[in-house]
Amino acid sequence: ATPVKVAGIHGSPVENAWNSVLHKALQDAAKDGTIEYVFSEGVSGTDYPRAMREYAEQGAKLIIGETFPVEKQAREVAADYPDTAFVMGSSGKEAGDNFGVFGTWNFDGAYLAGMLAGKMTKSNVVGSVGAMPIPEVNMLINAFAAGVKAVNPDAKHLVTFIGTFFDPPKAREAGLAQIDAGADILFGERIGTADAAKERGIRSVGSLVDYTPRYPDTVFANALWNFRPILNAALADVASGKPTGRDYTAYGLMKEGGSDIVFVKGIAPADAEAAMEAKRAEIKAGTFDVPRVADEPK
Amino acid sequence: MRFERREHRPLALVIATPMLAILAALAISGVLIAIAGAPVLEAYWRILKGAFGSRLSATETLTRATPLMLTGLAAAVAFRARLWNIGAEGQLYLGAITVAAASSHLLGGLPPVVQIPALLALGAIAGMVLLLVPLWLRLRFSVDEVVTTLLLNFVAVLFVSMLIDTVLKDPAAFGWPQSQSVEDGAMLPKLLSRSRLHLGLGIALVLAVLLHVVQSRTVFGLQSRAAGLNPQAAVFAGVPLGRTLVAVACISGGLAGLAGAVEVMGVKGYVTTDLSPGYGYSGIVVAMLANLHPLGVVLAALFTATMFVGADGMSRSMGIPSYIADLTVSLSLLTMLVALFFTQYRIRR
Amino acid sequence: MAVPVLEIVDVSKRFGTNLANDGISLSLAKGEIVALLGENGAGKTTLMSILFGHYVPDSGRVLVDGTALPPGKPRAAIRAGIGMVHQHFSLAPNLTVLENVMTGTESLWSPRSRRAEARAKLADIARRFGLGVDPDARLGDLSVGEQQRVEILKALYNDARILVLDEPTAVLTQAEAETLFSTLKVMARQGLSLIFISHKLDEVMATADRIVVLRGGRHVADRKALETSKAELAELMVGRSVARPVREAAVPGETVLEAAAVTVRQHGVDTLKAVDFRLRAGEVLGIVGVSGNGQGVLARLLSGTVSRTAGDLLLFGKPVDRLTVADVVAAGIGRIPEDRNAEGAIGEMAIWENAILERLGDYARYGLVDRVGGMRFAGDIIAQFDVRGGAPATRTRLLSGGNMQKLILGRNLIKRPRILLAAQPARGLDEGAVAAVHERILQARKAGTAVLLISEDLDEVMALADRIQAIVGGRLSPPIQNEEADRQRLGLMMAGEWQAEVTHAV
Amino acid sequence: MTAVLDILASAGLWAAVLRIATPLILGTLGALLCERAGVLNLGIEGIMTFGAMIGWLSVYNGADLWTGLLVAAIAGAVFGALHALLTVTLGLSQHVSGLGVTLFASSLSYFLFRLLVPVAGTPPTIEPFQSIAIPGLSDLPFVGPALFVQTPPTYLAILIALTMAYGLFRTPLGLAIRMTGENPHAAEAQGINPMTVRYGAVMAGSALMGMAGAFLTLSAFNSFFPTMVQGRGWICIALVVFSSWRPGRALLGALLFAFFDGFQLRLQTTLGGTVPYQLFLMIPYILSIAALAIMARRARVPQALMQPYRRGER
Ligand SMILES: Nc1ncnc2c1ncn2[C@@H]1O[C@H](COP(=O)(O)OP(=O)(O)OP(=O)(O)O)[C@@H](O)[C@H]1O
Ligand SMILES: Nc1ncnc2c1ncn2[C@@H]1O[C@H](COP(=O)(O)OP(=O)(O)OP(=O)(O)O)[C@@H](O)[C@H]1O
Ligand SMILES: [Mg+2]
Ligand SMILES: [Mg+2]
Repeated sequence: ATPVKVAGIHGSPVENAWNSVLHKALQDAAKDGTIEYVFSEGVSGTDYPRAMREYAEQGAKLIIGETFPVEKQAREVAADYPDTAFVMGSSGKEAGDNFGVFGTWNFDGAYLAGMLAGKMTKSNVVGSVGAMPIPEVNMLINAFAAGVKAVNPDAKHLVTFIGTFFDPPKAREAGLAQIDAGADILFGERIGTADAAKERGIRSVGSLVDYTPRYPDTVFANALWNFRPILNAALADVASGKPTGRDYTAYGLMKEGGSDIVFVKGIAPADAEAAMEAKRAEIKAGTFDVPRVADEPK
Repeated sequence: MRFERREHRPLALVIATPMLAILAALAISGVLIAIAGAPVLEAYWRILKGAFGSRLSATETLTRATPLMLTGLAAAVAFRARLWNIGAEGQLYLGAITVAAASSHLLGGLPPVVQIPALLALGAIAGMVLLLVPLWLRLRFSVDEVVTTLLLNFVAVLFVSMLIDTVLKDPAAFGWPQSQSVEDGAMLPKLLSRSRLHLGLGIALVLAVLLHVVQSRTVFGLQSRAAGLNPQAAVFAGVPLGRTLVAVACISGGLAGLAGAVEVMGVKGYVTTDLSPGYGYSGIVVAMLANLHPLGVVLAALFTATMFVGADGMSRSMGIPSYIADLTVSLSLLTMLVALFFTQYRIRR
Repeated sequence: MAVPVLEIVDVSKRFGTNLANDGISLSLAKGEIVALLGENGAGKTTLMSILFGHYVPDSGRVLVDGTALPPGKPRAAIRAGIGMVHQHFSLAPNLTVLENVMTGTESLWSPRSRRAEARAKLADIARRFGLGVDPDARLGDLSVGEQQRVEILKALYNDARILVLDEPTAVLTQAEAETLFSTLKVMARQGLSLIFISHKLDEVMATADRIVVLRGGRHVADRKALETSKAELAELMVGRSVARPVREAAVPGETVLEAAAVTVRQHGVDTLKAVDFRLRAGEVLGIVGVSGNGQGVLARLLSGTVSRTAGDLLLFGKPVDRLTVADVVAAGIGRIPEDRNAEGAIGEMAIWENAILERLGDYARYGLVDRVGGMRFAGDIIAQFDVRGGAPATRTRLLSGGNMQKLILGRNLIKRPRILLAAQPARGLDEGAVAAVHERILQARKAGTAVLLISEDLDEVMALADRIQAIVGGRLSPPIQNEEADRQRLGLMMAGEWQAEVTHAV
Repeated sequence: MTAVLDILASAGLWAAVLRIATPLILGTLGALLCERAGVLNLGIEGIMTFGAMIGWLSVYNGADLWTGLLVAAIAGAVFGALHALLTVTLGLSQHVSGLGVTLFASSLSYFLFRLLVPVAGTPPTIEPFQSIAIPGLSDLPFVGPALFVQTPPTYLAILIALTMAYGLFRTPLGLAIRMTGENPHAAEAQGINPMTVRYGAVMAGSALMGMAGAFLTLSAFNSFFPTMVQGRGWICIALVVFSSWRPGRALLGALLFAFFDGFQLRLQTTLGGTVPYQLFLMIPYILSIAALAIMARRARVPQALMQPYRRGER
């Protein structure tokens, strides 16, 4: 079959972990020959609707991106281009037949990583560094904390928000501050956190992408998120002519294969790994649901 | 080598130099485009197409020019009176957040004919207030306003960021820091369906003409220019200096605040901290390109928007890094500055 | 004559269409004092700027001790021993005296400023030439006279052998000027060569050995001071004979302006203290005083830009409340400000705009400016007051100082004011322009205008004023008649001596 | 309360303060040098971005870290020359030119980065500067770990601050620079070429800005990330004002601001986000405005700041 024309519109540079997940999935699909991929990055809120319209007019069949800052306008655009499917990272609801949404639900992996961390901490203090207290970040950090607490109810969990999405040096400073406050395992929702852990010779957990190659002796576990299942679901709908105006979030769940934990074996105590693997199986089997708490972690 | 001020500017020169500047900017961008591995001539063609080649691109260019006209006018009117307002960005944000707050709390439910003008006025007033602070510092303590207005931009954006994180946070936004929305009824009417073009463009154009008349024909225009050129002599001639500067600040801050109001009510509907991709700063650029002339501001804003929207569209259609758009705009600015210089000066050995 | 230390050979310089220097040659011998004379705009400052390397001449050369200086290099000029005291001081108010003097005197790449040595050298020079000043004072805190001294010290510190002073006395009081010239003579005796520019023929005659006259950018005359006269010099400068007008006797009319115990307090300081005066129609009342004694405040008070703290003002017999500029203009008071560039006119605006700026009430309707009327008004001023070098739409900056002053005079006099307030009306003007300004003031007096003349120039006041009061420390002396005034008596009054008389009398 | 005291008494806070302050110190000194010569350089944000990019890119392509820092400095100086060309030679308005340089330098950084570096999941890394414990001093109790275990650029920044304080006030060159910023005509009358001085100061100052940016990618982090300068340049502009144009106070100002930031991050771990972090971020701006209001009366602002100097123009 001829590849489907897909456009990616990234509000941030594609180095940003979240965008890089989308970008990589799209690039892989292009390499497979499944799609033809074009993209724009660093598109500001003001320009975002235009980029959507331009790609729609250029004949893209599916447009992938994020509409957090432009929810309202994005739906107007979708309504104007009923023949194009829009599947967007969004906090809002799907709209019409062609505006689908997805959230970033990689908290299952964070919970499992928390289970490892809870057993590994010597100081009994762990920390999380996040961008801002938005639901998806909150859910992730809360899940990590829940995982820690599940195996080690006495452990203390510190949280710091750096107030911005793109300031790795600041995330690093936040991580160092937590280490100074006693933390010996850091969950890095933001890039830069692991650098603090690395500098002080402690362990850390990554999110969204696999940070272990980047910090081999530091990052021992990652709450991965894989965009391919969502993309595939959307592509299937486009191919079969079904409406894409629906919520694709669930495809990112662990039990759907959309997210997982990757970890370096032998770092955590063997029993902790075993307990974690057991829980992982439960989640995959659908017999255990990681609590979804979107409130700001304290 | 020395530069000598021209007393007379030949018309041909006034027309030719900006053209040369645009060509120079395009030539340099062309080099970068070539480095990126794309055919340069086609890229130029795509820039043109990206800015005006379709109904979409033309309306987008005009939509992007709208806030630039307002912030450009804000800078032009202030600079003419030598009030160095580089705080339009902050004033824009304050105007924007005021509109969002007022529509969702104060004026919500009022009919559009009442609410829209009231919101626009409130946005303008918010901008004014933010500029009156540095003006007061200047008049009272002789604090130079370039730095204060610049710094207040960051205070204003942080303030807005704090508000949309706390009291004005939209509970429906799932925790994203964003303000409550302006009521649908209070949005500015669209000028064309299936586009973002809104009444704000009309407002900006009318204000540009109005400002031109005020500056070139009225007593206030003459007095504000005098106040800018030589405050001491202006006072000697009976120009009420404080009052004139306050009026200038009100107009300038008001226009910048209005730019924020119009962006919210015409395009976005609510406020986030990325509401403006630096419209306040670009306004300064626009004003300089226009040589501080209100009607020139309209053209300069169109030019800037054309360059940006065109180059942005080109980057998408040719698959080169989208940062080329800002790059082209900045190059046009720099070359245009040099060009304007040479319309005013000539070289002597 | 001895070997010249300095030769300027055939120097030309053009600004746009304006040939500011046209083949000028000039030489200076060791120990000689040469005065450079010429109308406003004759090219004096330009020539000196070329000498000092500020400007690059279009053609011609400057030789020091027979060696040509590279053009456009102030550094080379300084090295060759040329020191320059500029018409507008070039000092930094935020730096100390020592820093101002030391700037640029050491190798820029030296790792340390030798302050102690510099301080000692400065003290030595100050002692040798009698130019005392505190080396650690912030320059901006010094008086104008002290700043002038710093300028000279700066030049001497650079081991200048040739000192150029561009209108050094324009901002000095008579007494300060006299001190300066005696210092200059001491310098000449010690072997320095001097060129100074001045419009004041008396000081030129008293100080210079030789006088060079420029006119329209050309060298027109070179005279030994002993072999010429003020009248000849004036004629050489202007190209025709000029004579200052003579005041005719007249009978003054009724009192138009009266101040009774007027006090002005600014920033906690009484800058005017209970001053009294009366001004009558058809007379000139002169106020003399050393600058800084409150004449500025007095002028500003009557111009409407400063308001009084206590006392009464009667205008045409009626008490007035706070005076604004608009009131003052409406009441028919013409004002000539002391600094024409800072207050009198806005250089970047057109002549017509400057002409009507203070009477926008008359040249505006519904808030719109009456451009046509304004242009006509400016045209009338240009025609009647012989303003040269500009049309109504010309930028005012392009006028020479004298012509700008004529514009300001015209703007005020063309409407026949009932009162004219003239602060230092002839400051910095050439002899021809001075005569013209004086002429206009006397004409106004004859027409019944009451003139309040504020000036530091005793000759000017004695030539124009019917009655004279002195201002000292914010107080006004009682008036004396012109006939009773001579330099000595005025000098005593300006030193505050009348107060002593009063206390003796009591 | 005890939580606050604990934070203040931790050496970690003070070590963080120095780290956070380093780019601010370098950037502030750079802006200060330009302004002392009479040129406002709003190009700083862009120049820092470019410095961050090019310094990192050099090291990524095999240069050593010091060479990377040097390349960033040179690149900064080149943008400084551009700013000087526009504002000194042509005498164009300094704030407009500065904003133009910022826009140009940052978009050029992003563009070149995108062209020259392959897109991977996360940006590629380099091996950044490592902390060096100063022998002897770092063993001191509390002070040692607080102040003497830093990466070399931090020591360098402090050294530059002290050198500049000395240089501006105790050397002939410093006097020439200050005179140029106060009254270029006077400088010229003393045989100093104000144009040259301004070029030199703007280029040297911009070189420091480039280094400030490079610190972010060569020491504070190990990758370049578009937009990572995050307004640090503007804070430097504020700090120059706050410092009343004195290098020593600039150092203190940068440390003070870094203190607020480091303190805020630590307070969050104990108290949670009870105080909006924006309040902390506003502090340097508001303090600078207040400092200006207090200082302006005393007119310590370089008097020729933002005034073009054109030879032979009236
Ligand atoms: N930088 C300049 N640009 C343009 N014109 C100039 C410049 N400097 C001087 N001129 C013109 O050159 C002529 C000579 O000016 P100059 O300053 O030398 O006169 P001057 O003899 O010193 O007069 P004054 O007695 O008023 O000081 C004038 O017409 C003046 O307007
Ligand atoms: N703001 C002020 N604070 C304190 N003293 C002041 C202030 N302004 C003026 N003075 C003092 O008041 C006196 C009169 O000042 P004024 O400005 O009127 O002098 P002036 O006669 O106009 O001098 P000049 O002729 O030099 O302009 C001076 O002694 C001056 O130092
Ligand atoms: Mg002169
Ligand atoms: Mg005065």
